[in-house]
Amino acid sequence: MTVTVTWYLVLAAALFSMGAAGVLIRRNALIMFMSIELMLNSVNLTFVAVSKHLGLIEGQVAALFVMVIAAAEVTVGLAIIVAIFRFRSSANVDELSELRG
Amino acid sequence: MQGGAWLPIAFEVVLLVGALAVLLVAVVAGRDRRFWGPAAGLAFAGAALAGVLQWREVSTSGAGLFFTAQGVSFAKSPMVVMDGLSAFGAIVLGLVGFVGFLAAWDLVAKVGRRGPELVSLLLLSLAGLHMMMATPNLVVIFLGLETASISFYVVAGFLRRQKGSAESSFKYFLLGSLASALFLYGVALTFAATGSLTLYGGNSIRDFFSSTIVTQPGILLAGMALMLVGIAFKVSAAPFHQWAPDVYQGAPTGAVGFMAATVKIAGFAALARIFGAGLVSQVDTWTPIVAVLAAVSMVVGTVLALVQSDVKRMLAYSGVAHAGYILTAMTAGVAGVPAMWFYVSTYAFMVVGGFAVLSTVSGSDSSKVPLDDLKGLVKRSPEMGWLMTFVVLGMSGMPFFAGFVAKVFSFVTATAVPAPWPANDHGYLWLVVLGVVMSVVGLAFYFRIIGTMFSTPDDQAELQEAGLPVRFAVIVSAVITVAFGIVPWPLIEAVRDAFPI
Amino acid sequence: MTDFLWLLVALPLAGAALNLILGKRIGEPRSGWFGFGLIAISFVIGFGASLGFFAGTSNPQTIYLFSWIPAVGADAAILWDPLSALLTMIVTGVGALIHLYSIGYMHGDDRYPRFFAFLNLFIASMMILVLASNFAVMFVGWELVGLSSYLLISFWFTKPEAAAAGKKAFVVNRIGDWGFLVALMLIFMTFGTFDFRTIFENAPAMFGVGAGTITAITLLLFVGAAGKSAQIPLYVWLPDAMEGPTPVSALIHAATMVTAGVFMMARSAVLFELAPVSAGVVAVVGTLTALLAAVIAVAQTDIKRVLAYSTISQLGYMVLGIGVGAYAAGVFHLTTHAMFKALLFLGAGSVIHALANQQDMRKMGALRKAMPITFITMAAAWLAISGMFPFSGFWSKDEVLAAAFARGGAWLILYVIGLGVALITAFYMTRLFAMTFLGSSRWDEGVTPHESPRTMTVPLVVLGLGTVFLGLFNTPARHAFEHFLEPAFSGVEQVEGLSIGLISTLAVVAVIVAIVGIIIGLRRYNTEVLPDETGAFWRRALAAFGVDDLYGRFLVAPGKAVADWWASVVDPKVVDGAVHGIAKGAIGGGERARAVQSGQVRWYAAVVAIGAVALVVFLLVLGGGF
Amino acid sequence: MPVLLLLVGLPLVGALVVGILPKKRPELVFPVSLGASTASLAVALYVLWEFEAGTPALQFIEDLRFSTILDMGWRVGVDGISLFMVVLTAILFPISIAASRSVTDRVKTYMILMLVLEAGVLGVFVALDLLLFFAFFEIVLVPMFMLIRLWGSDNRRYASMKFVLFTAAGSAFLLASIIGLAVMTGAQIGTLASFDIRNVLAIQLSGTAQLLLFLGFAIAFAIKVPLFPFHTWLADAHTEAPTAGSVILAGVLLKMGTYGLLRFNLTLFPEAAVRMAPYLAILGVIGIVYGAAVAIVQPDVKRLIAYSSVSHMGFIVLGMFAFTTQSLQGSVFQMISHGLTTGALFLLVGMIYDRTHTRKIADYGGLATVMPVYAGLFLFAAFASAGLPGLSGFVGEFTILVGSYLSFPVMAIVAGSGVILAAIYLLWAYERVFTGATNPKIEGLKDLDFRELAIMAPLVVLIIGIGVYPKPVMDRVEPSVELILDRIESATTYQVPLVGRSSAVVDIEYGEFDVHEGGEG
Repeated sequence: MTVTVTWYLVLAAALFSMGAAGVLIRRNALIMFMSIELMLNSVNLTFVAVSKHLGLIEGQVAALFVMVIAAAEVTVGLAIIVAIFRFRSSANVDELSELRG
Repeated sequence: MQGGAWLPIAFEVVLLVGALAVLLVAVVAGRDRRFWGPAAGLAFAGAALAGVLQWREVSTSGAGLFFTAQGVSFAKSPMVVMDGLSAFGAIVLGLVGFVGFLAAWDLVAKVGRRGPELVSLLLLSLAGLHMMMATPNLVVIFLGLETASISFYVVAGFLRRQKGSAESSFKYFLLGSLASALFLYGVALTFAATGSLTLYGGNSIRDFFSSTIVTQPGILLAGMALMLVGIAFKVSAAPFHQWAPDVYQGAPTGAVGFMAATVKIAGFAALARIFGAGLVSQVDTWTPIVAVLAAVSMVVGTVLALVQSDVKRMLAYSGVAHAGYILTAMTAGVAGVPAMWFYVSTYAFMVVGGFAVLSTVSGSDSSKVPLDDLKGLVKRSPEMGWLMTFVVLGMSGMPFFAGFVAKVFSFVTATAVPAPWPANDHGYLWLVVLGVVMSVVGLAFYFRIIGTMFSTPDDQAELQEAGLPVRFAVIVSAVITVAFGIVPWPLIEAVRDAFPI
Repeated sequence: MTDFLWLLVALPLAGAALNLILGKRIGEPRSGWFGFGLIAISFVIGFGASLGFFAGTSNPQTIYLFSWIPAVGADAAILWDPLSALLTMIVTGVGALIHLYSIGYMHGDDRYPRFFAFLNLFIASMMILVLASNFAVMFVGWELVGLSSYLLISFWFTKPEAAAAGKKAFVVNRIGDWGFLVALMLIFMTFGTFDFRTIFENAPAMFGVGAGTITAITLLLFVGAAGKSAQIPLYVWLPDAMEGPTPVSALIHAATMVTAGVFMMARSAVLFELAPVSAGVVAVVGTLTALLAAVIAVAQTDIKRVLAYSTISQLGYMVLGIGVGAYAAGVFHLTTHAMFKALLFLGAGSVIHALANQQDMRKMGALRKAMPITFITMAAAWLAISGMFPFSGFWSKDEVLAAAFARGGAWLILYVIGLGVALITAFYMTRLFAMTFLGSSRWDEGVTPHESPRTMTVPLVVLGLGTVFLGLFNTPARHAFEHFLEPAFSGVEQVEGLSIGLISTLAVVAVIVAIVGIIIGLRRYNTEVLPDETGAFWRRALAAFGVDDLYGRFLVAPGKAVADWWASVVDPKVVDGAVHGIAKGAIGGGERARAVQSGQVRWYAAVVAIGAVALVVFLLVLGGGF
Repeated sequence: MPVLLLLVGLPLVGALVVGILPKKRPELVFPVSLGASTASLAVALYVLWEFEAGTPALQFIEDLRFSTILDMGWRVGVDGISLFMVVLTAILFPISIAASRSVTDRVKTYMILMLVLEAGVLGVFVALDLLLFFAFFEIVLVPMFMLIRLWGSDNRRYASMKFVLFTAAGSAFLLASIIGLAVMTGAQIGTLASFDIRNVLAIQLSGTAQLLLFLGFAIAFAIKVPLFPFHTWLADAHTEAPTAGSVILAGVLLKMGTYGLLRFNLTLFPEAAVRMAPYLAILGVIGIVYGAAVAIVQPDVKRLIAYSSVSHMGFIVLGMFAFTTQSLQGSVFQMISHGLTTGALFLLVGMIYDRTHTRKIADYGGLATVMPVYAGLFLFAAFASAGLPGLSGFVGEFTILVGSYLSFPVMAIVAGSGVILAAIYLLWAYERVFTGATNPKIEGLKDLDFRELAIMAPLVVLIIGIGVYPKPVMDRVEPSVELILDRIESATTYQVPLVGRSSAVVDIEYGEFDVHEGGEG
């Protein structure tokens, strides 16, 4: 049994879905955030797999870019989360619903 | 490299230099806005000027693709494109950015020492936004998108002590990241299906379609759909709009105009770039979806705006509806680009102007602006009241205001090209009918705003005079709203050439 | 003289305008004299222009003034023929007298100049009606006399009854006008013009006798005439119109305006000739009106209401004349009636004036001595309307009845009824006369009757002379009047004349009938104590058999109920209900959608995800990805 | 000289000048506004004077094409129909402005709105470009909305919003239709869209397309007219609007609807117009009877007049779709006449409202004793409105009825009953307000002053003038109307009824005639 590119793609899709599900299901801001990171990484997996399969370098470069961006996002994201939840006992996002309607 | 070769990236360079300069000046000369403010203004103006130069270059010498880093195989694909779309976008972004910056001037004063940071974030975001429309490479588009988005997450939460601002920021960040991830996955899937990340140039997606007959389009279609989701989210098209009202309401009023306006410009330009130009061969597949998004946006935006009591939310929902009208133009495929440009470029000024007025009424650092704040505005400050009236009339699509021509242009475009689904020669006529009906329903809340502004104020006190830059921003917005309503043809002729190659 | 005919309209109109605008400055007696003078001049002009017809030397002519509504070919133009000449003389002649009378009668009224302005306006309107050379312009006059009538009936508008009466007159007239209007539409469709001459010249060639179109036109014209000339079923406004000042009643509601219907039908004689069915309807309605009004008149106690019903009844005669094809006779009765009825009203006015505005005949009596001139002139009028030989009423009424008789067959029924009406007429007029001038005095305390001033008695005398002698112009022996009118009825077959012997017999019968009526009346009312008149018949007749109530209950009330229902249910609930429903739907939808916007970021994310999935699926379906 | 640009532009210039007048000189606002609108009137009169009668051609054409993609531009001109609409508008505005002396609150804003409104309405009547027409048609909403919203009476919020939403709902269909039409036209001449009415006239439309577009246009105009059952906005808007607002609403704004029907529905879609004519005519007739009947039972004078407008406008629509030269001329004439008479009535109601601040009929009684001149003028206006011959209302209604009968006899007969109902509601209202004993509440009111009389004078003169001598109007309207009928006849199989063309009206001879020879015909 050879591991074809399809496997990678399916795995990535599964990871992506798991990440998305995490965002939807979890209440903790940090974990939601991590789920998003998971989604980004699953995309990276796709990039790299496809890149390898097609013998192109673009995908791998793209993955690098994505990693950088994810890092930036983490920085800012964590800062925001900290700013919000500094004065709160929990990191439950459901409590953040003052703006609505 | 020769001097002229910088031109394709001049816009970004100017802004980046400007951002650095602001921070440097603040460090060197002091954090008072008088010192670094001019530098920021200069950067915005310079960016607009860069756009003008690009435009001139494009119209005399023609558009072109540009390869930057050379030597690696990666560089077979172009990274920068300078064409009508990007040049016109640069002008609009530069001007809107400049006006938006002026509108935020009072906010800058409020945040005190942190002013330079705020402004440099704005400068950076603008650079990112232009990257989205000035590249044929999907990853670079994502890069630009994230550059802008991350800046905006921070701007939205800039007043971190305010509960609204913080919540707004968090929501924007979380949902924005989700949408970005979706977009990125779309890019990846497209890459998987076509083997290319470039829209055109050598070995591009366009080439792929011209040389290959796609038999199993599943992955490609999913990729397209996800990219569309990402962009729809950014331009706040329903059903991906839900962040917009919350974010706009929570974010500091002085900066909302900038955020809301510029992101729409870039979002629609990117849509034109990716779908209009890149995926032009798939046009029959994606226009129906765009039509559905347009329809849902118009209805949801309008109906929800009807029942709002907060002006910021009202304008946010109205923005959703406007996204629908603009998407209506894009249902014509790449032929919709001129109408899209006309709409976006005029609407952007209305948004900036509208929020600028709100910031003078309720304070540039306010997060909620109940409708009652506008009560008797015309009496309390005739200048702001009348200008806001013009802006709101412009948004409502009243004739002799730019919004009207924009709508007509958009609707005309949508009916001028035969539609694939449901297949007929009259384009998306149903969408146009829905559009005009929704425009009427929308009048209910636009006129409610106007009626409130003209009613007798509870508070007889004159409104505190806003700062000159803010007033200037409002005046410019209103003048553009009126001018392109009465004399729309220069802009119409200009947007004809604002095509992607 | 015919070059100045336009002055017949212009002069009174100018008088009206001046009195209306500058009346206050002109002042009390002068504005009256001014109005009177203009009408007198008009009379002179009209008389002068008629001389040619008297002499039989002039032909009828049409005089173009200006183009009015070119789209329907309606020009302002004058048709000057003996018929219009006759009416011109009646209107300006009687009009002038009544202006003169009013100078005294209206003395002391706050709005004295305005009264004369309205009277002048009326004369002008009437002249438009009479002189019109086409149906459209005639309709203008037709409506304008309605306006003047409205203004004059409700002249004392502070009395609610007067105001209501004016409105009622106008509205009921408008119902008739509706018929007239429809007739006009049909006329235009049929002939492509409104011009009398063109129509009357072409109609006989275009249509045979009994043609449906012409029948329809004439019936509709009759509806109009029934409104203006107070025929069944539209007569109800006339008794109420007595709320107006008495000179108004005399001029408008006795002598002139109410005869407009008769005039109009006489003018359209050519058409009625072509429509025997319509003529029959006209004759029957006229007869029945004459009968009904006469019966009601018997029981009235208000002197003016007696005269009002009497007018309706006499109009019935005229209409009968038209119906039986005796157009000249109808017009002749119109002429004599104008004299004696105006006289009766003015006399009554004189009495009312003398008794300090008392109109109830039960409180009159024995005025013979106090008001000799009024008494004598009234006596002439009484005998004339009763049909006594040789007063004018005798000749003209006889002509109409004789014409009905001459048609023979079923028409004899009409003749018999007409004769019966003559009997009743003689009776109730005697009743009126006796209750007023004879018997014992039943005046209110403190009232001392006196003869009226000169301005009021002079008209009485002039009209009295007319009442006595006018009939002699048209005896069966010498039909001077009919010859005079002949050019106006060219193309119309007049009823064959009867032999002198038969006519004499009919005349004798008529006179006997009149005498019987007078004797019964005198025996019953020339007494010290009035007979008891409280029986069922008297009560019902006094209430005019409740026709007004019937109209109110079966026409006005349901109509108002429908309008109310429309205004209070259909408009706000149905029409606006739908609108509000849509608005509520939109806002309700918005409110519901607001709930979706819960503020929960996880929910938003879910929506984004669901949307993304939906989009992917949609695109896959569209693009054939499955 | 661009006369029509001047015509439309002068009020705008006036509005600008008013806008920049110094706050310290409030006394200048009124004369400047009046001056601007009077200047526009002068231009309108110049146009009337220079207008060449006897031709259906458009005159004073200005044609500036601005854009090649969207073929739109400043394309204006007048023909016999729009000419009088322009003049009517230009007359009513100075009068309304003069009648607004009692406005004390925010006079400057008020006058600016009035002048903008004037420019908008004038623009509607001169526009020859569909988009330009629509633009003016729609922009009128804004100042009118504000006039009602700001200077209206108690229920003004509801009324103003209802006005906007009703009319805008109509214009939604109009805009959709215009866009559809413009795109189809554009496809023929090779641009994205063309709004030039001359290009639009040249294209061929399929039956279905005609019908749909016709309906789109018709709904918009029917709401504006307003045709039953779209009339409910009118009662509220008229009632709540300030005096000048009511005058303009009834006087000229409603005419935009009927003008639109005439200018676009009949001209652009003759086939559909012929097909739909009976239905629209029926709606017109229903409006006549319904409006009049509802007017009878209104307890409020302004509402009463508002409903009477529904009735009168029904006549216009009936005449319009009867397709005879008489009915069409009558319709145009009635538009003018209704503007004058209803304008006069609203002005008069406004004058008494200024004194008593009530519009309830029940609050009055015996007013004629207190204010005789006022009563006289009111009665005059009422009779003019009720179609009394010799005044303008009659000419219009009569011509409409006579002309409509040729096509729709039954409807014309039913419509004729409107004259009875008109007499009832007006005279009954007059009776309750003016006659009887004087209500103590209104004793001691001052009769009209010189200014008020001066405001009424031109209307009175015009009502009598064109009632007695309508020929100058008719002569100018006729060719344009005939052209419409020519178009309908050439585009469809429809034939105008026999005497429904002016050429078929019999010529009349005048003079002496010898009865003894000619009598038997």
